[in-house]
Amino acid sequence: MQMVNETGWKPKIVAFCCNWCSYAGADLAGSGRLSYPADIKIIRVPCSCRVNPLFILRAFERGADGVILCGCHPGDCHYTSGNYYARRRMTMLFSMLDYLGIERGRTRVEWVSAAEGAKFSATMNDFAKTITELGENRKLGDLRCKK
Amino acid sequence: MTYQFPKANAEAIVKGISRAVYAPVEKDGLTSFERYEAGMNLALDTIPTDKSMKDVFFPQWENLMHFRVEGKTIELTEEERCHQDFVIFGARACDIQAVKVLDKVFLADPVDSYYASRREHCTLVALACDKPEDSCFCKNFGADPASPDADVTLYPVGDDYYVQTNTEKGEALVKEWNLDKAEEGPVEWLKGEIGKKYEELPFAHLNLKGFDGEHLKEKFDSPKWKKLSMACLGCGSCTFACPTCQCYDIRDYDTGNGVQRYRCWDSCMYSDFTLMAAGTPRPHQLERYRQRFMHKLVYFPANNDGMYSCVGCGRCIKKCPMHLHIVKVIKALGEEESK
Amino acid sequence: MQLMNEGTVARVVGWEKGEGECDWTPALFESVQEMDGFVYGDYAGANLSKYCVKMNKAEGKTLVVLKPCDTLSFRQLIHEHRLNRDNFYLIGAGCKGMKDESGLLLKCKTCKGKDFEIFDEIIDDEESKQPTAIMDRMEGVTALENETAQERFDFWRNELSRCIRCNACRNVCPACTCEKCVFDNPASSVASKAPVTDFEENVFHIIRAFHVAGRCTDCGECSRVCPQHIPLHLLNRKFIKDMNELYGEYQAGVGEEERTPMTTYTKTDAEPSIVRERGNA
Amino acid sequence: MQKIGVFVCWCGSNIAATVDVEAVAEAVKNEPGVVFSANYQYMCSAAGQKLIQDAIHEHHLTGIVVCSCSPRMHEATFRKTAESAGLNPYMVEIANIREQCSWIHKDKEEATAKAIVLAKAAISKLRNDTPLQAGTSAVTKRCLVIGGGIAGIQTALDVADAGYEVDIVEQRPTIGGRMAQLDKTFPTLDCAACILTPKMVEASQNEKINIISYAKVEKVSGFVGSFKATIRKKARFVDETKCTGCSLCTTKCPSRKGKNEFNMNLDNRGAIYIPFAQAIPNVAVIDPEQCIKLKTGKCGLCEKVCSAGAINYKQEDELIEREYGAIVVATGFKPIDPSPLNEFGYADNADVVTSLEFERLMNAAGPTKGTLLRPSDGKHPKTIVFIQCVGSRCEENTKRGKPYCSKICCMYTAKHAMLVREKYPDTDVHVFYIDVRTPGKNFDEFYRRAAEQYGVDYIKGMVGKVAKEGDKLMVQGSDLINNEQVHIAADMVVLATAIEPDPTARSIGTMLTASMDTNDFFTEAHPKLRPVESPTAGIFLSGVAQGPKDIPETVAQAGAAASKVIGLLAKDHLVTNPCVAQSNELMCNGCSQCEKVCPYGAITYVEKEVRGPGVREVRRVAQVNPAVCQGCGACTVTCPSGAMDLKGFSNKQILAEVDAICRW
Repeated sequence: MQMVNETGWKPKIVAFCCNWCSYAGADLAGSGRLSYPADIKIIRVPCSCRVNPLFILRAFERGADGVILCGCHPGDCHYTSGNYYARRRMTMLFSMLDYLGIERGRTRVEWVSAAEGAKFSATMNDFAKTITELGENRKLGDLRCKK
Repeated sequence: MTYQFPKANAEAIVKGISRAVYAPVEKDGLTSFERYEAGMNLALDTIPTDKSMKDVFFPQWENLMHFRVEGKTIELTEEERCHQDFVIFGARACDIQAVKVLDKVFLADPVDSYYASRREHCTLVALACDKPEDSCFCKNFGADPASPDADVTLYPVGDDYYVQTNTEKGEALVKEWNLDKAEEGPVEWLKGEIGKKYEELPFAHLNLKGFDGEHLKEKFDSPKWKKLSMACLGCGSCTFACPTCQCYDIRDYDTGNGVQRYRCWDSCMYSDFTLMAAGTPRPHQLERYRQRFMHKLVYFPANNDGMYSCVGCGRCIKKCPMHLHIVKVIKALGEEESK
Repeated sequence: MQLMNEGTVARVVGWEKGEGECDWTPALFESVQEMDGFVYGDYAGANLSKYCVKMNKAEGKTLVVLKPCDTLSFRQLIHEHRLNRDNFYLIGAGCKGMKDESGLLLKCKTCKGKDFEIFDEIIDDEESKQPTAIMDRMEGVTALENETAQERFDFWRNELSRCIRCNACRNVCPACTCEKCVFDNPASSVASKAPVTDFEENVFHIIRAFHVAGRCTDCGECSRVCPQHIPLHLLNRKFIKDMNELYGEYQAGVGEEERTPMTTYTKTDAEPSIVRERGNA
Repeated sequence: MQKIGVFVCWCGSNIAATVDVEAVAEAVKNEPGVVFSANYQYMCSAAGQKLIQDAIHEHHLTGIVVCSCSPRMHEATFRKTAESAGLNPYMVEIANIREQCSWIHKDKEEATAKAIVLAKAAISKLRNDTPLQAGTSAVTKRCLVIGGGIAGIQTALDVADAGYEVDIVEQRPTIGGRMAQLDKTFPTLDCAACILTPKMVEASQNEKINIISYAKVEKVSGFVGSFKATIRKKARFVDETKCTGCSLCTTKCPSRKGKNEFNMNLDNRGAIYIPFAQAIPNVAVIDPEQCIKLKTGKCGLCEKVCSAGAINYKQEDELIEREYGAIVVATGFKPIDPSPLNEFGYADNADVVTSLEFERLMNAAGPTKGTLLRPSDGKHPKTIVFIQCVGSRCEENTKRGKPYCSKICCMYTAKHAMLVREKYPDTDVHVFYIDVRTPGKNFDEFYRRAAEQYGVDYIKGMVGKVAKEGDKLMVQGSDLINNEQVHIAADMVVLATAIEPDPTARSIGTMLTASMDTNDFFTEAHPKLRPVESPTAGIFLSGVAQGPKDIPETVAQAGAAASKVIGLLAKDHLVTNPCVAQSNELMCNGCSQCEKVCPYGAITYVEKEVRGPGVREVRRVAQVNPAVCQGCGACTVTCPSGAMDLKGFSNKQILAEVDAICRW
């Protein structure tokens, strides 16, 4: 399944997933054959706290239309507290992007456990839908990267 | 030839020029030379503009070439040079003098073709400076604010601009404007007035004695640099405002599909300027600060028949957030000379 | 001066006059004779804390003159182990609000108060204890928050498009004391020297604000020194406002070294989705 | 430039049915660095692995990308494959084209396109990989057990039995814990002391076990295999080596105001006391809060009567520093204080008691010598009401109690009811319950015996109010089965109070950087597959510290924890995860931010001479202990200069993946 809007444009979405919960949740979604758009590509990180705001901005720079960060549920972090730091960092980053007038829907954080394959799939479908509705990222890309 | 048109017609004249025009415009309280488009706020009375005319010939960044990468193949495309005539309208004496400095660097062998193509296609319309700022001191460095050297020179007298053409290029441009011929008298009067005004400026007579190759070591070793440089932030404000600073860095930007090679202004005030594998040759701000002023006042004239690479535009006086500038340096080290 | 005579301090960092009336410059005084040029008054706007990082390595004690807001920066730098308290003799100088050629400085219009967070000696008078703030510190941020996203976008594009990447904001910032800034480090993959595109203008300022979040004392120097008049303080204050609202009131550079809002958490912190749920979209 | 080999797996038809594996192998051929690509039916099979190994040899590959199932499945396999072919095992990247591609997409073209992008991302990452070496660290062959209840004792005995030294640190003057306070145990009704005290003696006599009682762990540093603990042994004012435990001093002590903690404060004890007759160590202890000599300087009676000369009023706390390879948390539990739950009238009525108090009232060594007498007037109670789930299974956020089931209450209440009916058949016994939970061997049989054979009146419903009326306690509750309100005039009410972690658990958890849940129970490394290990390496969990459980479960878990400890201590060296943080000293500015976010205390700061191009000076810089770092990366984002990076997931590697995925 691929999200396509009327003009044939397809979104590009990066999902950062922590190794212990969300990446495993994505695997579980796979085992359960729970589909989500192919426009979403996953990057494995050890923990949500590994995700530097620079990675997210880089994705947008290179033409991503949405970035989602998934980690263990608060309290369940494999490293005890990583996702708590990630939560604050992302809240601040998203708030700043909003302040700069970037569409709010382009960034998201979701907590997905290793047992929540269905949630992973549903989350990705919903996020892809949001991004498709928002359309192309015009406010935060670097035009030099456009072919 | 001398012509005349009312100041009120200036905008119409700029709009009427069939070529691209770069002119000083004001936006959000800052003035700079921009490609003029209808609706822009012309700032022909500003001396000097916040950003200099240098930007037109030597922009803060420009693409040099593009490498397209497809698998293991690389395809190179060079950036086009400037190939269309354009006009700069409203250049000041200091900025014109600055271009002469830049020419020494960029037009010397090997010629910088990106710069040279712009110089070649430019017709320069200058404005005489009838209302200098206290920070102006261009006359110390060979610029003539009363009669700037350009294809066309405008002299503001009363409600009119008197126009003198100095070259064929200039004559050709002015012909398009269909102006009335005028007397030369008011122009001569204005030149005299400007001459008097500049005599009264606070920095009209700076002592430049000793700023030459012969006193190089003495200036270099002066203990005063420590105090002079102490407050320097190491930012690039002075460099980027300066109409003669010509250092640039060449960088590659990975676009994901290839590489965009571009050059951008660099600043000798930066800690990573001319950084090499073995470190930087100027590890402290003192040395970087000294470098900038030694270059303008000593090294450059020593290598260019006495031509200073300061033109006295006074932008560094206005722009330095810590109020450090070249006049302070000249005064501090000049004093030493007079002892 | 007496302290320098006695040998208690080896140098003084203060201000001296410039060529005009308003262009005072931070200055170094290394002898009693030089101290004739020392001035303090209406145009001593610069925050001298950042210079202390350099002075920290110098032999002997340095006497530094700090205004109330500057003492926050100094304290924060101690927290970050960039300064050794013992290397400095601090004069807390009373401040009636600093000026430049166009009047009261923006940072003084939103003055945070007249208390000295750290000092060895205070020199002030009654007048300098009077409040100088004439507007709410978060006024500008709130106004922007109340605009629509498109208006905010247009506002910031207009402001940030003026950036010439001179790095004055970074170099003056007492929270920016990295040995090597990521934007100067070719190995960081994000280094750049010129704001070639909108993106580069954005990323530099977003990341700079993010890196100083929780450590920025809101000294206002970034906006003061910007030659392009970009209201950079509005970025830092946005983070300050958010952190205050979401994680509890916090002022960097106060009290003992502790975790900043960005190096701590509570289990019940707001979710990032709060950004989607509040204010103007 | 690296020489990269790409291996695309079909996984039978799992991948190949949806992804054109040949097209993927073909598409990546021209990627910079790729010198070889192939596809095969099952890369993880012996033949598939051989294909990889042969290619490594033949093409002198410096790194490989395997496009296959999730790295969680076979990353370790392919690392071993690479290693056996002489490649660094960390020069292997997996592109997950099964779980995250072929299994979730149906359109072959679309899935193939995505697989190519995922492969390119893995190749991009690999181009930035560097060989990593796993380090080793030595193991100190000694175990610290925090808590000397049945959990701690059992773990200690099992570890000692394998030949390793064990120190038990117990905060109370004696080991034995909660079990020592119990009367009988369910479902066998054998006496708790009879089965516990032999174990206590065994522990005290075991040469490998060192009991440090009346002590607390004050500080722990280090990491798995080499922890260093500071233990504060509180002053007993009695020389442990001299005291014979004759208890003469305890009978002579004129101070009688000290509450007897062992009897749940139901009676008093002397200022010098031995908690109970079978205490281990069987040594008296002086309560400095009660001792007249220590408070006023007068008295000294105990010193006079002690023929062993063991009394030492000048004794001071002793600090013991020791190194351990493993630490077991067996900190146990306490019943909650039901006073805030007003409806049960616990705070106002002496005859409303908790179950643990009831245990002491039934116990032959208790304050009533085993005769059931009610605390207010010493009369035999004729009607007793037991109330279950007091403070357990409460709705969260109501602050009325714990959200969890305390697990043991159903069974011990049945036990109490049965014991009362057996000893005092003329007593009426009522039990209010929400549910009776009896999932254990012989548990349900036990409960049914209580209800059916012993005539215990089980009422399904909750008690709304307990109020004193004359010398009776009026219990008002609802009977949900008969749908009516019941009023019982009781002589005594017993509350099956919830249990909660010992109050010291939280600080111990923080000290050990071992994570805890919101109820202060220690969390497991994995709730199902690693239930006796903490996520913090080298920290193991034993008993109720991890969650409510009964005695046999506690003993089973204690043994399991011991086996994990033994498995660790049996090693001379530990291999450490090489994907750890690393600080670039040339860029570090010593700001300490990374240290603040490290959950493991792996980062320390040192003043050090750093050398680099044009740099040679002493700076304060961060250093990561690779044996302690677990590789989460929290520090890398906190570091503004990017001096801190994570091996295996470096900024460059992740950015390369981002770039490969987001090609505009």
